[in-house]
Amino acid sequence: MQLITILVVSFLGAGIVYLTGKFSGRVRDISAVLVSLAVVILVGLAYNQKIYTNFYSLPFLNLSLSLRLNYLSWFFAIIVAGIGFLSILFSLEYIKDYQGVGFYYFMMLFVNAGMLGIVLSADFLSFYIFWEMMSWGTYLLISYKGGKAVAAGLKYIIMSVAGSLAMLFAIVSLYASYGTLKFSSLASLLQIASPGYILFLLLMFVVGFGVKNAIWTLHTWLPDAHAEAVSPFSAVLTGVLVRMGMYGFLLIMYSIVGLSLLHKLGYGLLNFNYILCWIGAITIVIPTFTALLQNDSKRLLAWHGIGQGGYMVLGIGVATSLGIAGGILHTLNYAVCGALLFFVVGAIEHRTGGVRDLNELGGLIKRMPVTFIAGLAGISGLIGVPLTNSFVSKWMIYKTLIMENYPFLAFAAFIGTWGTILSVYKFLHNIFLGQLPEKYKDVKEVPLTMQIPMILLSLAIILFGILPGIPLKVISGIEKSFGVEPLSTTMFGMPKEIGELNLINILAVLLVAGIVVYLIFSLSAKSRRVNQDDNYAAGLFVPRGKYQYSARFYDQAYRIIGPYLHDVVDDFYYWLVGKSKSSFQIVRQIYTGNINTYALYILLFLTLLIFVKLGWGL
Amino acid sequence: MIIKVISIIVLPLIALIIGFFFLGLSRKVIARIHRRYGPPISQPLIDVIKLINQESISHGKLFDMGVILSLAGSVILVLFIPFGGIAPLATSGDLLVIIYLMLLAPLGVALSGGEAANPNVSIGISRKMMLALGYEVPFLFSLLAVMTWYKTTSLVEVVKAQQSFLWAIFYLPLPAVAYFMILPAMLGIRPFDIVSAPQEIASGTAVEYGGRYLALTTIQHAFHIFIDIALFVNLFLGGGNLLTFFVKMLVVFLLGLFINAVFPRLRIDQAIKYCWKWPAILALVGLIIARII
Amino acid sequence: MSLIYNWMYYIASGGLILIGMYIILVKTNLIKIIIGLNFIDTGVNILLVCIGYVKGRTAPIFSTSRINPTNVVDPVPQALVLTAIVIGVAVLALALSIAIKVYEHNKTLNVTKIRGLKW
Amino acid sequence: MRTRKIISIIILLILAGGFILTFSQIPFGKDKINVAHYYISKGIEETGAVNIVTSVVLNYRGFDTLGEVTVLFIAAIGLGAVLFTEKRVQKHASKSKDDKTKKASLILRTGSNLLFPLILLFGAYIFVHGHLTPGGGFQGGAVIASGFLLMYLAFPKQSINKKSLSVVESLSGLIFVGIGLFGLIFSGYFLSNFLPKGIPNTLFSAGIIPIIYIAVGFKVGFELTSVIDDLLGRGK
Amino acid sequence: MVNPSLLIGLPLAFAFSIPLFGLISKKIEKYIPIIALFINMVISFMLIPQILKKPIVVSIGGWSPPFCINLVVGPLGILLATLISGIGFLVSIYAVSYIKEEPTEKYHILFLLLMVGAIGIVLTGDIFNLFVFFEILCISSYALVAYYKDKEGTEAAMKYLIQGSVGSSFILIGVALLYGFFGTLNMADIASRITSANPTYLFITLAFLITGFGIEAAIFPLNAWLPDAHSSAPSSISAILSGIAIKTGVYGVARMVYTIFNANSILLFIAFLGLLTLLIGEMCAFRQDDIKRLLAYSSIGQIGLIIFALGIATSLGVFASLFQIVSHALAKALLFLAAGYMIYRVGSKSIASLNGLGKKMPLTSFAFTIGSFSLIGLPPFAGFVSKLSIVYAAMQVKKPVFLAFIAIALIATIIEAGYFFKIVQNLYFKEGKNLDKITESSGYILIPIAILAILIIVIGVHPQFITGLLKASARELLERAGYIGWVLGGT
Repeated sequence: MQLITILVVSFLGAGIVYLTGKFSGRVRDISAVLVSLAVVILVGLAYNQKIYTNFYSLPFLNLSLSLRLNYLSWFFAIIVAGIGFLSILFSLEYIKDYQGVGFYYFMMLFVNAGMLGIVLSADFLSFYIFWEMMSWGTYLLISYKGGKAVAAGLKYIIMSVAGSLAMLFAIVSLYASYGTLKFSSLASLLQIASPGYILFLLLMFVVGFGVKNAIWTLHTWLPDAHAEAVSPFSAVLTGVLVRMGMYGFLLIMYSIVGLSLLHKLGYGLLNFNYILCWIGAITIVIPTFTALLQNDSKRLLAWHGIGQGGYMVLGIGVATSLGIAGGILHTLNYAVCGALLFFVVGAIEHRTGGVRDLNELGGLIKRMPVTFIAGLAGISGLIGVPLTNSFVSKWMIYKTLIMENYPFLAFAAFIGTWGTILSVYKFLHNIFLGQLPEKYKDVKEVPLTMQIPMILLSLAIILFGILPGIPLKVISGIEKSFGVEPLSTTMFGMPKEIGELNLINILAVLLVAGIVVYLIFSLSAKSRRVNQDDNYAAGLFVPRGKYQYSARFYDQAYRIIGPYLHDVVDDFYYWLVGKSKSSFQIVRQIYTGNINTYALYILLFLTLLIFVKLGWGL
Repeated sequence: MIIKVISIIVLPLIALIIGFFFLGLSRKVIARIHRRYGPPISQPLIDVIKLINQESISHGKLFDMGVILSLAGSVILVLFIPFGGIAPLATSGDLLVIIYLMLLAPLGVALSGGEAANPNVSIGISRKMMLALGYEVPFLFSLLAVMTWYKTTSLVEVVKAQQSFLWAIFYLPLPAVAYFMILPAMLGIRPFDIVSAPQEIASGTAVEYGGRYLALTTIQHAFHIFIDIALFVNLFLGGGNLLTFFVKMLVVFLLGLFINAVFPRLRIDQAIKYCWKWPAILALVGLIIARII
Repeated sequence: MSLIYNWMYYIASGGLILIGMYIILVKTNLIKIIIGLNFIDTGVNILLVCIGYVKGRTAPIFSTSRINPTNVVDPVPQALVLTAIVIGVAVLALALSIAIKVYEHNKTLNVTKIRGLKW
Repeated sequence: MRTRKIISIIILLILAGGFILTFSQIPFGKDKINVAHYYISKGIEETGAVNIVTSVVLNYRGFDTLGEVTVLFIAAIGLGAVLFTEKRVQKHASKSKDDKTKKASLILRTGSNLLFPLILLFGAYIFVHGHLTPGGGFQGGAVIASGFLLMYLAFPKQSINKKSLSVVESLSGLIFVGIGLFGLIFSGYFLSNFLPKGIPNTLFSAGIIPIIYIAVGFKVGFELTSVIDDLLGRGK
Repeated sequence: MVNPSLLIGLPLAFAFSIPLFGLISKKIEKYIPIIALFINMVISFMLIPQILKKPIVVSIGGWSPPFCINLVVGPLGILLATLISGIGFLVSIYAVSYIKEEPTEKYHILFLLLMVGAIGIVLTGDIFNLFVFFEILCISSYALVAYYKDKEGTEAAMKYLIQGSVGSSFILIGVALLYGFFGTLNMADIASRITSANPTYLFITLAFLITGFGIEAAIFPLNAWLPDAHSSAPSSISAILSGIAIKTGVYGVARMVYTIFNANSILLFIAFLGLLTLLIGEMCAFRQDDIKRLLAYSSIGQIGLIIFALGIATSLGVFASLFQIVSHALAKALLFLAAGYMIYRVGSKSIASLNGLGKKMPLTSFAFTIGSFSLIGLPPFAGFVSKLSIVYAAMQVKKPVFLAFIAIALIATIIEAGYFFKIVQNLYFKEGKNLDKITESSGYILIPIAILAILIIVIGVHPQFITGLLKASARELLERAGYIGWVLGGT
């Protein structure tokens, strides 16, 4: 019963918020925050319960829609609810002066509800229904700002519809051959299916979920969608919505097809998992280095979203308990870091009047310190600096890759990290460090409602960085539900037999070393504070306002890497659309407008029928 | 337990001493090559003491924190690398942790340099990053080669495995050579010192550093030299007890110094191309061999 | 001889239908096409009546006692023809009125010229 | 153009083949009557009409004729809608200026004056005796319409009052449907023959058939007249 | 027990009386179609429960079935009759304030008679009567397409008329041949006697009938008239044409193939034709920039889907195609009504001119979005359930050829999603030029649009309302013996 209340609260909540929006803005904002908070609490309360309810039946297809809760769905549900709540909180101030704000809040809550529906559904039909509702909800929200966002929204929805239709094809073929769509019963039924059929199913589902999770060849919609969507929504989009694809991968690969069956697919090196790992590896390397070349901050983060998605796919592709745990943990970690970074960009946009171009910003650390700290935490989370949450998940992925003897995949992951460091530092440097331009002299810090989400997420990064045991306990529960032998971890690191990782020791040592160095630093001679214009310019006069190096930050690297990173896949899709458009033009010419030709068509049809009959004796 | 605490305190000091010794030695040796006497070996120590008492300017909170972070990062990194017999924190962090901890130092410097709001510094940082990108490829290949060869990620086990019979350098010659070829890039000495060379853009990242900041950066540089060479020795030369460990480090350092002192300075894209051509190929071949056998 | 006798009416109706279709397919003048339509209608009406005809029998009207149910033709097709003719007239009238309007707008009755709506 | 001709000829040949094959299955002149035997044998005593075709048209398959009348009604209304022009009023005015429209020749005018009443009488005869002699409402209506056409030819300027035409049309249509509905009320079947059958072969026989045929006769006559009027573009 | 023949008699009486009411006062005419169709809707709703128990066979004129015209009111008949009168009722409300063009009295008569024709087709059990009602439907729609008397309207009406009358002549030839073979006109009677004739020659009659009905049902090569007719007719009429007229054509084809001729071998060909229509319809719709022409082509596409589902001979296949008929009728009527009023307000038909209407006419564009989402088949709407059942029906047939067909059908859905989403974006997220004087539509316009939108959502969320009726009508179509039993085996 509890699951239905969650869904009902979130869907009706969206409706109520829209209605209150008609009366007064204040009431709408408060009710939106309350609804999302209620959802978080409800999901939180339903922690380790096993619930299974049928909530609706379609007699004519003798199908019934049902919901269930286990560790996997609870894990994703809490991420969805949490990030949703924080983005609503963040957008209170951010969306104030946009038009159609009621529509925005309704759509945000509606998409959140859709995602909760996906995560809680227990059979493929309700899964597909909520999936589609989420997709077209996202489409409306992406193109919410108008202008270039319209093209981005269209690109997104076309690819998402194509993906979900592939998924529908697989779901209905499952239903046609097994008569039921329940995950539990399907899991047992599929054991006896022929490998070819399972491979076909997996292929279709990989296409469906790959489009959402933006694996390499299906990623082209993501940069435009993230860059053009409203910042709070792109936080939700990159953090959580894209990870529905990951939930789908986990669902189909482990809770339905199951580990043992996966290994039987394919022979030797050419099995399904290995190919998936390589796709994950490519998804790490190419997008991360394309992020290097971007000048628009949101587009840079979007490319990182794709890159980090590669880590998750790599993690679960390896199919060892450590790998799966690493992949799932990285989903949580990136959800936190990605959302935080988009909040930071949103804050910058809010204060500097919508400027996203990295070459125009600079020196904002002096005016917006809290945002800077959040940004620093975010990028260190993204890189995986020790004592941040991504470090633990990346460590697990590397450990399992090396132990399973896949050194080249490990290399791709490492190089991905270094690519992230370079591009993410460029992001931080061009926005916060360097000279503060004239026009941002009086920029104030973002209001409190925007700071709280940022601070909370930064704390989460550090907390999970130091005490990874909290999420890992849930993840070991998930692995038990998958039938994989669960990963036993201590609260702050890895036990002896898995590997040497003790985060508390690292923390302690870092603190001690930090204090010692700080003592040395403060004991030595004092230094006087100078402002940014009092700077070394090799004897020349410091040119005001132009003394900033941010354009073409890694110039030499561009020249070497640049040519290889041209997005070939995107060109292929545009070529495809162009070709189909011209073929549609030819097809249109059938209707020539001349009566005689139309009469000719009718008689041709008749003679075809008769001729086929006489000739063939149908 | 007490031995652990003592070794945690002692090890950084040893590293500091060795680091300064190497610094002094390198200036002495280069001078000798240029047929001049060069400053006394303890010159770096004298510089640091002088700098600490000197007045300096600061560009804000992050400017200070960045330098502190980078030094702290180097200090704890030392603790994870076994020096001879002593390996205090080896059980709580393996080779992967070491790779990631090596990020802290450049990150700290980059942050404080960025705060200095000086384009020269920014150019220096971007060069340092690109150079790092350059030498990371062969470095990672060689590390992976070692790890796949010994089927473990913990440095202590690698060292123990090398005690029983031959050093890793005989089993994995190519990664070792590759590592050795990029050692100067990692240390930032002679052919790859474009980042911090005085003649270049006002000595790169250290433009705005004076007094105590310069002192801390030189200390950090000393630690960094110790770390890289100690890592090389542990990985490929199976570092034995204290004395033999120091001797091996000295040999590796001098060998590297002699070879590289004569080369002209490489431009950044030349450096990257160099790192990605020969050392990367050698390390890759080494990795493939390690993978297949 | 009896062969032609038996098939004469079918040949007439089939011929009329085919000629009507030929006109619609080939002729470009709108009025000719409408006339073609009329050809097809008449052809079909003849076909309907032929189907109802039985040799050597007369119309089914029992005005005199002489006509008894045995020597009477099938009345149903004649009822159908009655309806079909009136439908033909209705369609013809409507077609001509629309043709008037088409001519008013396009100033031509040549079908190949009236191609405002295509694709 | 030539290719179109060749293709259409080929198509028509195939169609001709189809026709020949199907017609060979329907022997001409043979007694293929099946359901019609019922009408022929029990037609008179069930409907009271001597002319079996009329009994089939109105009683057995009355629904078709109702549909039939509706089709004609639609054609008339459709024609009115399509050819409806406000301009008609101006045309009327412009006509009075240039009075050169030729007046019909004397013979035509006097002849039509003489013939018009006779044509109307003959038409009325046809549709009144629908159930006795061949012919019926539609044929009588057509004859009446030809009378009105004659008047249009004779007097180019005059035109019939459209309002009255449409009223008669709808009234007669209503009578037809009304009889159907009465049938439904009285005997539970739509269009059933609830009036007394009377003696066959006499004028007042065959229940509702003569009434319907009179209504249909009026309706068809006036509808065709309004069609002619619209096509000539003269009526108000 | 109300007599179903009222369903046809009453509106006919009203239609004939409109000119008389016109004499009293011009204003009443506008409301007569509403009253007539409302009564029709009420009657058909009252009949549904009774028919689900036992279908009614009503003879016209009081004679036993084979010897007279009878109305067979089975579940299929009543389903389509309710659909027709319901949508007709809503569109007549819409037409009250939409039709301003001069001879409005004639418009309302023709509109009512078109409805009579449609209901007649669906209910009649006699093949010639089917032809007559088909003619009523066609001729009134010829006249109504030419109602605007502008260059486009007349040209479209002319093309529609010529193709339509060629089709009707083919039907008449078919009916004549059938009478020649079996000497009877009652559909059930013919169905029971069908085996007595030689199947090869019978097939040629079937070919004529399918071509005749196919023209009205817009199967691929025969649907050249549809884009012109639907785009240049007044919007209320194109809503009716798309929503109902095509469906009666499909009903005709279904009745011929399933009930009368029992021609199972041709079903695969029909499924292929449906797929072809779907592809051609979607492809042509993609490149249109005139909104109504785009909707017309999308109607062709959807009809292709319906005919494809019809081609799957299983009971679920026919059930899915009937469900798609209902959901397409509702959605397409909604789209045409909404688009029609937007064009009326903006003044031009091009899609670009619809930019930014989302803010000026929020309710209309919201309804338009619901309609287009339902057509694409997105979950909470009726289109999703019907498309899902079509895909499932196609999959249930284990033959690989149907797998390929359904895959192509899904690809066609992507194309359809492409252009519908583009329009929705134009409405909401693009800035429109000189939209200041445009205000939300008046009462008469909004009522039908709102009701249709609510119906789509209600059926989408709770399809059980109509699935019972749909299952019964699917069974009626598939089990010929049942149909023959109703009519001939005594009322």
